[in-house]
Amino acid sequence: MIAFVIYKFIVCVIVFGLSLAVAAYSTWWERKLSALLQDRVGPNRAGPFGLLQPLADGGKMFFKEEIIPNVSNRFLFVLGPSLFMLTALMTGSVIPWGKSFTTDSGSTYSFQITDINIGVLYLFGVVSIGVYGIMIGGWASNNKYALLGAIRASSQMISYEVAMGISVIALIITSGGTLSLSEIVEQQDAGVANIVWQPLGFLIFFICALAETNRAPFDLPECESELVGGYHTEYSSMKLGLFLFAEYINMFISSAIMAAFYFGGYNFPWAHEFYQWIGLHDGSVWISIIGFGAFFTKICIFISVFMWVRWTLPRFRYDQLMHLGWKILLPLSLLNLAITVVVEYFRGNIHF
Amino acid sequence: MLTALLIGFPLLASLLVFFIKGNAARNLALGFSVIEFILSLVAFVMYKNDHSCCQLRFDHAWVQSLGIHFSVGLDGISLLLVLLTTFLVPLIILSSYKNEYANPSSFYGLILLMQMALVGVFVANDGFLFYVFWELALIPIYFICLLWGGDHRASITFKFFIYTFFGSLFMLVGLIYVYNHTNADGLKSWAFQDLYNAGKSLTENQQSVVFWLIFIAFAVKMPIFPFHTWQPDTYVNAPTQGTMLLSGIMLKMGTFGVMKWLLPIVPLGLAQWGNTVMCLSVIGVVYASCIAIVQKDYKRLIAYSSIAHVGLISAGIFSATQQGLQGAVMQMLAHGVNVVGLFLIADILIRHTGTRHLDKLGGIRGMNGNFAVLFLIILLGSVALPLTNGFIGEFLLINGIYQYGAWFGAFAGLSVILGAVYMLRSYQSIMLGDRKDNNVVFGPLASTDKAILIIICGVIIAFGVYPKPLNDLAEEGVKLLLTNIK
Amino acid sequence: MINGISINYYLLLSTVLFIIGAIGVMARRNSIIIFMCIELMLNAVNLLLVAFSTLHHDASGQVFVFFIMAVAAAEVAVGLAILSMIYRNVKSIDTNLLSNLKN
Amino acid sequence: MKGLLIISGLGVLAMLAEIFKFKKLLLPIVLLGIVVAYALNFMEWTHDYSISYFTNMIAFDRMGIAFSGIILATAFFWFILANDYFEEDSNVVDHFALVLFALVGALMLTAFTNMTTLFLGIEIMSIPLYVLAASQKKDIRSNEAGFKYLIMGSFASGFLLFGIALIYGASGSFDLAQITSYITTHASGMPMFFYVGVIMILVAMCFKVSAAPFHFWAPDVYEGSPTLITALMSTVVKTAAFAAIMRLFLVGFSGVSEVWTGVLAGIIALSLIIANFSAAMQTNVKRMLAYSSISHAAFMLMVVLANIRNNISVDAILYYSLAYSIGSIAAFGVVYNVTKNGNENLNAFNGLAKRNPGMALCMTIAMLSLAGIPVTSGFFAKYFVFTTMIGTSHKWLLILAVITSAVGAYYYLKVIIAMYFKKLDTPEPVQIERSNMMVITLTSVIVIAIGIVPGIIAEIFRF
Amino acid sequence: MLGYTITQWLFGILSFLAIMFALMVVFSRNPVNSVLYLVMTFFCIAGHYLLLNAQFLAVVHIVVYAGAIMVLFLFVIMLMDLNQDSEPQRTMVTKIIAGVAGGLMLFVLVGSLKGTEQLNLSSYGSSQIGTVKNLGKVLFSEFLFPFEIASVLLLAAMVGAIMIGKKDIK
Amino acid sequence: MQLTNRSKVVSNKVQSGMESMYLPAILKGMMITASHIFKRRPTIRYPEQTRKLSAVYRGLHVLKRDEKGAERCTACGLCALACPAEAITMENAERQKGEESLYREEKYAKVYEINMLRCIFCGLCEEACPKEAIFLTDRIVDTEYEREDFIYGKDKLVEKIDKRIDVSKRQTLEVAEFKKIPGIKHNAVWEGNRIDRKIN
Repeated sequence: MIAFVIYKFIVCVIVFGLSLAVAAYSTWWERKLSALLQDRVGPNRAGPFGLLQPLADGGKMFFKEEIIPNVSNRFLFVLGPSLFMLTALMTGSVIPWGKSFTTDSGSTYSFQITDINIGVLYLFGVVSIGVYGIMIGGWASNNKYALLGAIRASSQMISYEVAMGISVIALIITSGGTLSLSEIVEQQDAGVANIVWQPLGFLIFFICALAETNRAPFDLPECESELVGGYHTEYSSMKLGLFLFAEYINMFISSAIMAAFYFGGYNFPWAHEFYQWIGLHDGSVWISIIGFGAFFTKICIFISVFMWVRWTLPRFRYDQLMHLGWKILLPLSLLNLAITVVVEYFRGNIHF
Repeated sequence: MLTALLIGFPLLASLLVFFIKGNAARNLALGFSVIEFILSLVAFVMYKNDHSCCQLRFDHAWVQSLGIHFSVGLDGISLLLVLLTTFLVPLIILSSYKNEYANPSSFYGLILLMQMALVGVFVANDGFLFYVFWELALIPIYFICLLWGGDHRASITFKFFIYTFFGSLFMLVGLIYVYNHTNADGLKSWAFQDLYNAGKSLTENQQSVVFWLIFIAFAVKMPIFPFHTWQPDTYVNAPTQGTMLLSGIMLKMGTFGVMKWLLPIVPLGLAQWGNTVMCLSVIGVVYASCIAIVQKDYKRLIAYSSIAHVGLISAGIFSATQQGLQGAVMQMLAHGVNVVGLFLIADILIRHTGTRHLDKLGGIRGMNGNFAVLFLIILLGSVALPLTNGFIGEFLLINGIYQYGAWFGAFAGLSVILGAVYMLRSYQSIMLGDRKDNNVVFGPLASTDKAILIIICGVIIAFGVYPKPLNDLAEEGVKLLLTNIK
Repeated sequence: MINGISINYYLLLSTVLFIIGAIGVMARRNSIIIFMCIELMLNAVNLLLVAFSTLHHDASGQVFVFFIMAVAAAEVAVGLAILSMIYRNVKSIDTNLLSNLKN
Repeated sequence: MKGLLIISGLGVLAMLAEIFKFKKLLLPIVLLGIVVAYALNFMEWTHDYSISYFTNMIAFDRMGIAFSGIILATAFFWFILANDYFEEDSNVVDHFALVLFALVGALMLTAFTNMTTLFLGIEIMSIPLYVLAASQKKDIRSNEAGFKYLIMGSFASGFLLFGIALIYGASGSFDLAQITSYITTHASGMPMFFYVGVIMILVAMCFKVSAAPFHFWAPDVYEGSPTLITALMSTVVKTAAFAAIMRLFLVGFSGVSEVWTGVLAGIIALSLIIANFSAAMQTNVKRMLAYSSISHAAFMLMVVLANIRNNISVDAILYYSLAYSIGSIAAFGVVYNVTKNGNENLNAFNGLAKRNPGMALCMTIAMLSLAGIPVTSGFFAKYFVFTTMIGTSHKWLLILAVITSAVGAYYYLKVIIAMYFKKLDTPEPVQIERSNMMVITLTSVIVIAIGIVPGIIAEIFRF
Repeated sequence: MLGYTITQWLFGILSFLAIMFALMVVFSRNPVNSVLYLVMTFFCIAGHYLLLNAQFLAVVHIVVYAGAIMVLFLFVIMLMDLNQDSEPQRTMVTKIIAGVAGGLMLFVLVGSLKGTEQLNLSSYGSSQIGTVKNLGKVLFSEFLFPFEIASVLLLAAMVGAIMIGKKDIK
Repeated sequence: MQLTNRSKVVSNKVQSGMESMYLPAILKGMMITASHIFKRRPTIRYPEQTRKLSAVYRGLHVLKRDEKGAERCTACGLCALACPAEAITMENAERQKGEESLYREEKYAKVYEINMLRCIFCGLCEEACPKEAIFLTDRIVDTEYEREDFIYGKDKLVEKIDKRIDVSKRQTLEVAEFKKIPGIKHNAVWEGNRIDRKIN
């Protein structure tokens, strides 16, 4: 029992630490990748290849002067970024990071903070609360740009949640009707990854994920040409840092979810053959770690794709954004759902 | 079938009249009403005065499941009242020939509709049907008063309507209450016999409640003393024909209702409350007479006299004696005829002189002797001089009331004296004395007016001298009624 | 999980919440807050239904809650649309200003 | 049931009209659809007493079908009446769809057998009406009416739900039949909160039919809403709500009548007094009709109060609904056309008899019917109610009803007086569409016709 | 702890918080604060759902109420810029009446609970009713008709909201 | 009227199904950006690497001394006049006895300041100078923290006596010859809006 608690505690710490670290290094990679895509060099002064840049940025954030607008609601002003960060971190808790392993004493540990049977819903729940951080922050700033940014952010997030949810329903049907993330990943172990059955669903999910994380080309909430800094115009110092950080954490988590949902999570092609080849038996902790490595690689690829998209595509106009969300993605996702039902019926996975 | 025809014919006639334009309407209406009178005479002839109820019956189920029937028939009393109605309506229509009414087709149509409803009230043998006709009678008169009435017609007609409607809703409740206790072969029934039986089966307390529920409607309609306040104003403000209808016939609806739909249903209620009602009636008689004495407006005077008369009639009815009831019936007929005459006179006065104010009138006898004679006959009829039609009724009434209670009789007798006082005083003031400035010329009467007055005077004298046919009918009807009450 | 708690406590709790909501509806002027108080009332009902559902070991109570949620969402959508329309017209949503209809 | 499905289908179809450009055809299609729904509804009449659908969620028994019939008939007339109303509005399609959806809810209320369907029915009926009440976007009064209606409606829903929850808590089921059997089997040992639940449902339903003291929203809403929507509210909605109350209290909670009759009697008494006396003081016609509808609600509630479930009582409420609905349609049809210029005061009717004698006559008939004067159908409606009530222990209510009816006659007659006796300086005839005139005439004729032969309703809806 | 089980502690704390926040919703001057308190209340209620073994409902509750409905509220408040506490207060009388009415209702309702026998909730046998699978089964068998007809409700609400929300082109 | 032939006619043609899906276009765009990863970076990592400057690079100014070490500038003000950015100010003074070795002629610039924030390094001052006193060099203006520090006085502009700056590359023969032409104000031959440099 105690061991279990300690283990869970450690996993928690690792996941949160990982989230933060990945977020931090995402900023570095963002800059590096954007430089690469634009024939530049990118950060290269702090440490080799500029690897210490995130630390420097963080330090700078901490030591910047903290400015809280006079007429704003102080409490809410502080609450906004904290909430945003909190919800961003909370999403990580249901993601299965690796195969569960068995110790010699026979007890099984999973590479996951908690495996609740309605993990998908949990994700949606937490994501839907995430809006509050932005809205409260934007509103409490008492700045019209911030307010407009916040309103844009929230309406955008709410709009795209719909299509996202429906595409996930299709996914759930494909993966045998479970809402548990670990089971969704597990059932891709034996067969093929869900992307094969859900290409359209993935596309929709991906686009929605971009919108949900306020990433380009859907970064209207913070589009500097119109709204100065968007919802965090009035923020400075570490509170601004929290917003930026949380955004990268969101990106990390949504990449992880995409990898888990559509690309088999910690599974990879011919994994079993590979494990046999190097002589690992089921339940070994190394399998978990290798799986985690595979998973992490996928995540990194997705993060890179996120960035790649950002530095390629121009920003949408607001009406185009809504048009895309409601008039294209929503019908498409419904279509996808319908197709999925038909396909799964013929595959024999669902019965009426 | 004939009885149903008596109802149906005026209805059809009125519908027809509604769509006739101009003065043809009134001629047509007159013609129809005369035909209706002839029809009723036919009924009178066909009626066998043999103490059997409900001759010339017509019965057809209306709402089967609720025991509502379209059931009509005649007994002595209703036949008399039907005759009165059909007799008066042509006269009333004729009396309007001198008045130009806007939209005449509606006016005469409504009068005929009114006739239909009144006949319906008198011949209905089904409680529900009775109530429907009772309410239905209200609508045409409401419109007649409202559309062609005097200056304050809107508010006064309103008062009239609300009063009577109010009362009749109570009656409905009372009747439904009794109806709920009926049992005709396991079903509920609205037939009056069933209602009588059901009413008698109620306990005394229940009967008193029902008594008051139903009585209020009739009391308002008649009107009896505390419920009378709508009446003088309405009489004064209604057009003359409306007033004639109201006083000549509608008033009888109330008294008739008491006879046919109250007394037989709740004999115990009568026993308990009869005294009270008698008191009220007698108070009404004296009170109205006293007020009539001081009236300056002739029409208003007649209105109060009408209250006094009806008080007497109701006292007679509630005495529940053969004489009292028979007198009431006779007096109803006489009063109906007389009061129409009186109102016509009021109308003639205003047409010729422009006023009804007693102080401003005088010396008309000198200008138009015929008129004075006719007026006098009618007036004497209404003060119940022997050999006029009023006498027999009033005599029987006072007799009946005296049988019920000597004091009541005494006060009722007082009414005769008081009646003579105000009537003669009005005659004196109008016909005798000096001429007043404003009525320099009182030309000859219009032929129609003259005709009506002559007819009325004829009737007054004829039935004063030879009341037997009517009296026989009334006697048999009342006997029948008394068997139901006991 | 819930062993040992009487249903009466849940009854009490949701009643209190319900009444707080009702008082809010009656006592506040701001339309939005009135609206929120109605939501609070509905949630009190939801809580009660779930408690009873657990008591009876019957899922239909929980299913009913779904319908309440759907209806609440629909009502809010319509209500806020009306509110924003009112706001467009009068630039205020105090129920006070909404007294063009005489009482 | 088929009727319900057809009406839902029509609602969806209406929404497609904009896209596929058959707006002009929409009204005929809807009318036809209603007729078909009507017919199909009555096809089920031949079946046994109750056919239930979807595991006892909804059952169109004869009572349900009869009430649906009234609702559909009223809706039919309403749609014809609304012809030009739809034409002048830019959101025609949405209006059609919303009204049809409201009808779906109303039909559900006539036939629910489960608390879920009751609740959903009420909401499906109400939500479109909230919108419709507020549909005059530029008119702040309309907006306000919509919002008030919404707030009060949701507030009432809260009570309804709390009641349902409590009853569920006691009986463990949402099914009406099971609740009824629970009442009979647990006659003595029911927890107290079950009764509270019943009372709360009663209160909520009284909110919905706007019985005093839960009526305060009604005049405002009726006044502010577009006239035709008010007509819809006071006919279809009322009828449906009464069908629901009837089923709930005469079928479901009949066994605990000792709990709710007292409360109901109080509500009725208050409604009668407040409604009639307030109505008498109104100068706005729509407001007056609102109060009048409250008093009619009280009358219909009396039948429920009598708590006698037999042919007579069902007939009574059925007949009352029909008479009231048809009469109201006639009245509102006239009011709608007369108040088109924006003047909703009583003086808008001045001299109508001169200007439009036909319309004045119809209005007269409608008013007489609402006042309950023979031989209009309103009279028989009242008569049936009295008959039902007289056998109960609440006779005092009857007396009150009689007194207040007389007051009622007063304000209905005010309209008639205005039409016939008040002068108008510029007597210009009110423009009225042929179709509107047709509806008004037809409904007036029906009012008279079913007044002359009231038995026909009982004969048609023989139970 | 003090003779209470953890469940009882949780229940107590959650209840206390729920009522506290609910009161704050009513008494808070600023609508935005009200919204946030209401969200907190919803979280407490969701906590109760978890206690009652209705996990699925708890999450749906959060998604629907906190995630959608309340965001909508916040949205509208922000759009209308109701930052100022400009709300005119109701008269004291109205407030008192509201309070008294509410108190009476509370009194009656609580009074009605008095006679009720103490029924203890137990998770035995109820742990599976709140699962998605079970709820889905019930929803799509017994409650199929309401489920289907709820689509009409949502459709109507959608049409209505759009009709009201959109600007007239005229 | 067509001014240039660079104008393009914008078409409003309806997109084909494939085009309206945008996906191929998006992928194409992404491929373009991705291809840039493998392109050579043009970045010069100053200060480790520096760019090669051309001989005529116009950098920081220098006030030259003559062969004997005396300042050439006589504060005639032509440079300030020529300066389009009005970056140059000066104050003259008369040479005192005993200062012959410091200043070449009787008048000299007591104060000579160039505001480097204003200067656009056009080199007109250099061209204007009749005394061969001011030249632009290939040195770069240092960064400073304060604005005042960018106003370079004589202390920074005049070349150090022991650290002479070679401006021979700028003093091309051509220029020198040009300036020696008598009778021509070498800096002010304006024709229209262009300086005619080609005398020969």
